[in-house]
Amino acid sequence: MHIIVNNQQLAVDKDGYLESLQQWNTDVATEIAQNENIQLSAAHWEIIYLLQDFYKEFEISPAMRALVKYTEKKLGPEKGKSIYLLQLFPPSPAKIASKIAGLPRPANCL
Amino acid sequence: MSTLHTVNKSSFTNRALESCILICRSSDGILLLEDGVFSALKSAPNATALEALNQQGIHIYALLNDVKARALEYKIAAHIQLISYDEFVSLTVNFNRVQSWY
Amino acid sequence: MIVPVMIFSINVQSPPSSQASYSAYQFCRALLRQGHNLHRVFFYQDGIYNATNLAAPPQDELDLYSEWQKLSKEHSVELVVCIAAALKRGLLNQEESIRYNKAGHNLAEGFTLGGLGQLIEAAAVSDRLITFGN
Amino acid sequence: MHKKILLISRHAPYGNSIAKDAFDAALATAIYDQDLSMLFMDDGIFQLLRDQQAQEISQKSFTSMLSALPFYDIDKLYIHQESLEQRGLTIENLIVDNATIVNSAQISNLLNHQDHILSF
Repeated sequence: MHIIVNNQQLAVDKDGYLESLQQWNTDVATEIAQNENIQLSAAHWEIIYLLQDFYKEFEISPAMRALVKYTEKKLGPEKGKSIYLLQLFPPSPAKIASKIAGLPRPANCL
Repeated sequence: MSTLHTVNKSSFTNRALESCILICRSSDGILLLEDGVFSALKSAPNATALEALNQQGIHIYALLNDVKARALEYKIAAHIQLISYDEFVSLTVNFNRVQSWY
Repeated sequence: MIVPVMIFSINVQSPPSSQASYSAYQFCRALLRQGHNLHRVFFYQDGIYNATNLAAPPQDELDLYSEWQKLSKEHSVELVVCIAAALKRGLLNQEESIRYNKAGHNLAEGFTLGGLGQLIEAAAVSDRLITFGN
Repeated sequence: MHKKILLISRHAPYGNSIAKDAFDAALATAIYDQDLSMLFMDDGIFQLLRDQQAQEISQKSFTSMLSALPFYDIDKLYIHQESLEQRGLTIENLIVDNATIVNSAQISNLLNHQDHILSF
């Protein structure tokens, strides 16, 4: 399977995760988001970059609880709530946002 | 509330039993199995420590099948009780939890 | 002495080449003989290799792979293999084989792939959780 | 049901996957809302050293991964004093400044308060 971004074919797996994470860029993120029926706004990008920071810091893709806590720490209690993240990335924020952010598919079968 | 400790490595080459002995307290028990049964030899590195624990009331067990398989039945320390798989299960019922040292 | 009936779960973290897997199997047999319940056997780390259907042990050696399957059949014991540990090591069922576009699948009948949550659930509902490691 | 679970991590990082599998199991235990404590002892202490550069051997660094524990609400962390001393280390060498240093007798007591032990 693949997605097409700027006339380039990029391989994705059956669940839409990029096969080669080095290919990630903002256009790729927009395309993956569209496949999830999400139009990326500034609020989305804030979380996407936050996820990338999380990955840089801890070398793992966060589970929901960790994402909420990390968001709370970095962006404050208003945004550090499941409901806020759910509205942006339904129905499963940690998974969907990780996919859009070009993080590895969560491996720990959680 | 006591813990059954199982150790499956030989104390001639591995320190799992040594750590186990440090943690073990009064009502606990230690079961040696697999290569852990080599630690039941009278000349094993932790033999004295095991015997001292036994004198404090900590039961030391060794799995008979593993002991026989390794030709140790008549070479192990006298205070060590030989048990079957069935008795192993009974021990895990009688103790409150199990810590596996490997 | 009255022996209470307990719910056990077993966490097998050792490959079949380690005697710890055999101990785990004998322990399961013994607890079932005594009338206890075996809620689940969870295979983690190299323990997942117990679940391959591609192993062909010599005829005069114990076929632990088949023994696990027999145990599961005779006592309807759940044999759950950690999916993340399995995928990493090349143990797949048909579904995962298709998902990752692999040449085949090799999860033996009687075993299922499941998340680590199944180990935690087993801990939550069991009176005893016993680890066999290598 | 809510159980008290102690995860004991005794193996060094990188040489094999036991330490990483223990870490994954810890995250899972926390996510499934069990009452988790974590004890590092023996060579498991080495997982906690600062400044590990595991990219040198194409692995993920435990320095980084274990720093995520607070975000999974895993905050009952224990370190075995004798293991630390045997290795010539002090808490300053380690990433977890909120961990409790416990001696062998205290560990025995810790064990006695658990429903289950996850042994790694």
